[in-house]
Amino acid sequence: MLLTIRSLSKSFPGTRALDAVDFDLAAGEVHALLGENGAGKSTLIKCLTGAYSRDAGEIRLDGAPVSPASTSEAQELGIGTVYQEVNLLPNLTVAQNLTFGREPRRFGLIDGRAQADMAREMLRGYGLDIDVTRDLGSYSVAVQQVVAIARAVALSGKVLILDEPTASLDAAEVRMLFDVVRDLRDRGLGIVFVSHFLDQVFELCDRLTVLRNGQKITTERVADLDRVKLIGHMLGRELDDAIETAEHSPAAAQEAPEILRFEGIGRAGVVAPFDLSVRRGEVIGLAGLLGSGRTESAELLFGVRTAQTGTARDADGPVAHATPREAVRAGFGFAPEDRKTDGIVADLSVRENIILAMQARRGWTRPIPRAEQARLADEYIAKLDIRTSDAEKPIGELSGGNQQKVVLARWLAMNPRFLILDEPTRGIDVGAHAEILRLIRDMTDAGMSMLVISSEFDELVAAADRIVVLRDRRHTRELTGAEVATDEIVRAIAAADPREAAAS
Amino acid sequence: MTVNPRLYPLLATIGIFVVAYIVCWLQFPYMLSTRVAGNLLTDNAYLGIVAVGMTLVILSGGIDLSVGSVIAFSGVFIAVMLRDTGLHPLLVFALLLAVTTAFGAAMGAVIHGLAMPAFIVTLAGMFLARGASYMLTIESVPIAHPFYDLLKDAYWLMPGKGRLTLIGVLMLVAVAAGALIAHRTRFGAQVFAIGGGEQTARLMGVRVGATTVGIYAFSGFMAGLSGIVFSIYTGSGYPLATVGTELTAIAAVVIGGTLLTGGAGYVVGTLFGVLTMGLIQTYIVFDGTLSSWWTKIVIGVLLLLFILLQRGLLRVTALRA
Amino acid sequence: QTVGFSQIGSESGWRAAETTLTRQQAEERGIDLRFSDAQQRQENQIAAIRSFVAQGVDAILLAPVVATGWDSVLEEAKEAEIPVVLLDRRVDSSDDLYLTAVGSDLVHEGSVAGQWLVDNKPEGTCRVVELQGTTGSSPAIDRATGFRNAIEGNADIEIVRSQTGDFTRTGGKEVMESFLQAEAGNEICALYAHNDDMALGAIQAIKEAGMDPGDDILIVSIDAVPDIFQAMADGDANATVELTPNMAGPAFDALEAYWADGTEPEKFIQTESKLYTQSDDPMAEYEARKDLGY
Amino acid sequence: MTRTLRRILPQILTLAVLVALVSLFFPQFLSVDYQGGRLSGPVIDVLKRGAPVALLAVGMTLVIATRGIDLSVGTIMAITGATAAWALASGWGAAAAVLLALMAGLACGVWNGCLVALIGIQPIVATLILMTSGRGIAQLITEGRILTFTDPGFAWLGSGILLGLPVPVYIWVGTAIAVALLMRRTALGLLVESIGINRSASALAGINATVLLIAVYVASGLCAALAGIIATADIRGADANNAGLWLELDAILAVVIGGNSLLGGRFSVAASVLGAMIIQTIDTGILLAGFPSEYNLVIKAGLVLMVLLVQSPNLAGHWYALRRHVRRRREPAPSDRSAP
Ligand SMILES: Nc1ncnc2c1ncn2[C@@H]1O[C@H](COP(=O)(O)OP(=O)(O)OP(=O)(O)O)[C@@H](O)[C@H]1O
Ligand SMILES: Nc1ncnc2c1ncn2[C@@H]1O[C@H](COP(=O)(O)OP(=O)(O)OP(=O)(O)O)[C@@H](O)[C@H]1O
Ligand SMILES: [Mg+2]
Ligand SMILES: [Mg+2]
Repeated sequence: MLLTIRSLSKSFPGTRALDAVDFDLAAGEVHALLGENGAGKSTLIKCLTGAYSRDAGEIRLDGAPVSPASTSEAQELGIGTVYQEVNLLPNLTVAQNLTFGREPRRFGLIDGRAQADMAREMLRGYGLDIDVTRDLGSYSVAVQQVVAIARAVALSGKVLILDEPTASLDAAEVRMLFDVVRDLRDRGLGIVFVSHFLDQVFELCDRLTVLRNGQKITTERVADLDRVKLIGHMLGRELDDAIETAEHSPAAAQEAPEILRFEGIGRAGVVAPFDLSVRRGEVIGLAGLLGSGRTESAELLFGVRTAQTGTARDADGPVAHATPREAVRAGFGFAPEDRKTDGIVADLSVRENIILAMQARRGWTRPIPRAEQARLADEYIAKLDIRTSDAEKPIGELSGGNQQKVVLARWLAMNPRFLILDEPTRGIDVGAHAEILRLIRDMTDAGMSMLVISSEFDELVAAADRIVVLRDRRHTRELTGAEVATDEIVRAIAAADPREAAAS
Repeated sequence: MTVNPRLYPLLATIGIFVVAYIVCWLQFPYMLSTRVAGNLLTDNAYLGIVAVGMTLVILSGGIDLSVGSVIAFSGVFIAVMLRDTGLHPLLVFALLLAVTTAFGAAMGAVIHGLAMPAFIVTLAGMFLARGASYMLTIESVPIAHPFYDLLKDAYWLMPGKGRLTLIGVLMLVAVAAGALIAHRTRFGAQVFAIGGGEQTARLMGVRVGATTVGIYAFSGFMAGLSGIVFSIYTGSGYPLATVGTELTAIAAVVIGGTLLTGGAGYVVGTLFGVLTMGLIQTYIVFDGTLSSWWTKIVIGVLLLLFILLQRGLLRVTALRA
Repeated sequence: QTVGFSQIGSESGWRAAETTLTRQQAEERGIDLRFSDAQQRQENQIAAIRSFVAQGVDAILLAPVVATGWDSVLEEAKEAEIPVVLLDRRVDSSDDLYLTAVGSDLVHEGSVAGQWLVDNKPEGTCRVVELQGTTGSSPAIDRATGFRNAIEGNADIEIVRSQTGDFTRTGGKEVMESFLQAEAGNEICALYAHNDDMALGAIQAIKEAGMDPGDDILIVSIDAVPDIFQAMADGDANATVELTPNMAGPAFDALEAYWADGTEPEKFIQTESKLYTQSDDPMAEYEARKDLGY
Repeated sequence: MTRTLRRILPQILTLAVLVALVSLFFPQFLSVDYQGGRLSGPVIDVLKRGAPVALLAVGMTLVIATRGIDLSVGTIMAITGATAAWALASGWGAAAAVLLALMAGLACGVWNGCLVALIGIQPIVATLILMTSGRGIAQLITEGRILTFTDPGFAWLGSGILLGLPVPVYIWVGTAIAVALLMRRTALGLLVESIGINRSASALAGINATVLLIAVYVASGLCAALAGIIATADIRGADANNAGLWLELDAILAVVIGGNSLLGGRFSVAASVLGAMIIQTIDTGILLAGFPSEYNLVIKAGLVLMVLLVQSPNLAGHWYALRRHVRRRREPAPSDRSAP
């Protein structure tokens, strides 16, 4: 075995994140690490790389016990890692990020030119053609993710760990990443791969280990498992099959009355002017590649960015939505893509996060009575199955998926007529994924209209009545009725893009 | 060749400084003499040196309020040592730099080890250093040592009778050294990394504790060096000297285009920030009509003007991009 | 003629008055005064003098914030043949670097105050509390020294507490309050304050503690600002030593003589440190001073 | 109620320890006399002298809760004091003077708030501008002299006695209670904490972050105005040069000693004013103990560091880690021996 972990334990105040976990990684395999949100995957990885100090347990690399006290020691041992949340430093240049800690030096000083060359060399094979002397932060999330992977790959002499590397990549980039990973595997590296996309696991991995509530459940060969059994391991119960695969009947929503109509909404350099009509109880999907302007469209609708042109009206006349406050007043809601920076208020409790938007709308002079707050919080914790010890726990201590549910709860509590969800299931486990889809359906059945942005076309097809396709910051096509299907979306995007069409 | 957007704040700073100098020159033609230029360097030498240390601290997302007191302490320490012992000034300098560096390192250790905000730790450090200088002496102590006379009289007479003094040159050297350390060493890269986000920096392999200690030690060293320069400049040690210099240094760093939140900026920008502050001072002296209170108001207004101009300029370039 | 004036700052009413009087004097004599406020910083003063030299003024007035550290900049002025006159505080540079110094002798001020107490203290032992100026400033050091010199040899005068009041009224009041707590009020016989402002603050503290300043506790201080005369008229203060803010008058006299025919004045033009007590018609003194910009 | 108590317990304990410490050097520290209708004693002095810093700390707490900092409060004290004294000297009544001073404080707060919230200048720099230039404005009003007045009504605010206690005590205690109630009985506290923790998420949730930000700087300005009024009334004169000089640092210190994070978020006004009392106890203790003045700063720095160290949550963690480390050293890991 290349890497063996024996009875590793780690506790945080109030949580036992890892409970005597064993894990084996062979050279030349891709090993998936799976589990629900909060199962302890990231914690295991951080203990392994010295980012956290473990409470107990043993780690052996090539048979010798190792105990990296810091991530730099882990890097020296040949363990390269792409972490889940925080990856690289947006204020440094791409080259600086890539070469960090191994900068080429001349006379003791960093040689800028050699550094840039080295960075370009590292990026070769990833199909990125970018100026490595610019700030990393000026590039899109996808580019940043690829850079992080390139850095980790370069650092990994023996082990490469990828914690949800594909969450913000689109299909083409995922394919490229897989090629890189397979190549490394063939060169004898051990690779740990964390993902909530089970299809990717089945496609790429040789073996998998499932964690649940900090305990190791099983390690098996991927070939010996099927999807249902795997999900059973992860959740500890069978997933209601009906939910995961339920087909949606868009027919009803097509007849519903129009409640909102946006015309010519746009902003130069952001999104070209577009029209959007919203019917009662319908789910509109926004599909497109990374950087196609989906988030920007949502931000224009919710007033996060001010639209230069366009109007919005409902049955009663014009609707003001130039700022988030106005949008909220008009009955809109918006659960943003980056929940960490735009969604949660980390130090506030789950209860306070849930009532925040409602309180903002009531104004500061009319505080929501404490009993009412508690009632609301308990209601949504139960309704969305939010896993928290109690409503007073700071939301920052919840796992990612549960944070996402709290943000959803914040808006559901407002009962908006038009709710925008930007990547509502990013980084969310299969169980929660299914729950959120079910929730979307419940809410629309009750008459709420939604705009859902997602990079997973399957998910869009499952949820949406109608899909708007974007390309190059322009709304290009609308798919309705039977057109709402994965291959149709792919075709719509590709048709408009000759390069993509040629590739496929 | 397009300009890298990273450079915009720096270019804005330099541009504004040049424009301001031209405005001053139009009003007082004498401003363009080598005398004024030399004075600008000499008079702000101590500020420039301490601001280089402050730049690194701010780049890391911290702040160091103790530097003004440390400068005063340095002067008093040197003066008292030279008065009471027979040590050679160079030896005293070495001793002093060891003391101030250790002092800075200790503050860094407390900041990191106890996870206390730099603002508060260095505030306590400010009280402590000032208090320590009172305990050495409460009087101003003149420095009379032949070696000091040598240092004081070391200058190159530029054409036009301006003086390029040793301490002015020392400041430029300090800026150059600071720039190399910040932008061309691994330590500097780690400073930027911590400023960009401590958590991320740690995951990227930065030894945050050691680097934090190093950063404040560097600032302490620079404050000590600045104290030496200040003692050469004034030829004395005075426990009440340089009250509030930390705020001037912070302002200079910010005008120089470094973000107070850390992670972005240039040491060379700080030089221009310092020169800008010096230019404001010079302009007010040249004007010579402002009362005590109008002096304060005008300094504040000019400071605001610089910051607004800088922000405006950056916003315009951002829109263009 | 153009004269540059590097003033320390505007930390007190006395200094504001000095600035006002200097401006008035310059105006009366038709002198073009370049004024620079250094905001308590020696480095600003040095920079200002340099810049005066660079501008080529005809003379420089300097009210130095501290005694040390002026050698090189004074040398520069001397090389440029610009006479420098020091105002109100002295420097420890060699005296051929400046034309003359106008000012009072700070140690002497302290001893005038001390002598007054020696002459006027009540029978028996006298426990004195002292309000010091800003720690480390030369007036605080010298005025303390002078006072101690004067009371030396009087075994029954004892300084029981001394603390800094930073030359401010608030400081004087706060510190006096703690003195009254610590020394059980009625055992204090006299207060010596390094400036009138602190004395005025202390007077209020004494009144609020239910005692009678000027009778229960004798009060002697330095500066002779208008408000202390008011207090003397009310019987709240006993004595003050004058430090005239009109340093510029003698300075300009000396400069004009120098410009006219190169007359070298005395190296130290000492202003009078006059003692004022309640018997010196304080109300009239108050009226005479109240518009001088204190 | 018990939650509040638990929150401020460290500050109360610190204060108690400090009082014990001062009593060692000055045994009568806790004695209080009653004579002539007023209480007097070192403790009363602490309560009264602590008024300006306590008031500043109240406003500063709110500003810091939003992740800001207000360096200009000392200067605002000078401006408002000068304004009040000017009003009194020009024959306006005490009420008008107080009102005018509050208006001046409000204006300063709006100025700071706009620079921070609208123009987006970082708080330290934005308030540094008013800190330096504001004192000039104050001196402009007083023309550099100490502007004295005789209005007994106004002076009462600084040195009057009400039911045995100095009036400033009522002012700061009243302000602290009023602000604490305003924050906790309405939703303001939650909203302020929210924008302090995550401004962009709060704005997306529909909170008017800009107005709230301006409001906290206004609150800070108003608190500074009250402090300025007290300081001016106390000495019956406005000292534009020295009023509130460097008090902003004491106020920030008070907020931090009160256990509030400089990174914004959760705050407690009660803990901050206790912090102010801790600082004032140190100051008064130093005066009473009778050390020479050149030791003042060193003693203060030492005590402040001690207070902060004791309150540092990390210290407990370090003890724990150290103990564990030592224990691990003592017993070599069994796995080491079994290694091939
Ligand atoms: N720094 C921390 N402080 C306190 N609790 C933590 C911390 N980090 C993780 N936890 C807790 O430890 C448990 C495991 O978290 P971890 O991040 O390892 O989950 P995960 O399997 O990576 O989930 P996800 O799929 O959402 O990324 C969770 O209950 C989480 O709340
Ligand atoms: N080259 C770039 N320079 C600066 N900002 C960028 C750049 N590319 C993207 N961004 C910003 O990053 C954020 C995420 O953009 P992204 O490219 O992911 O667009 P998107 O269409 O919303 O796709 P998705 O929702 O799948 O992320 C947006 O706010 C966008 O403005
Ligand atoms: Mg994870
Ligand atoms: Mg997006």
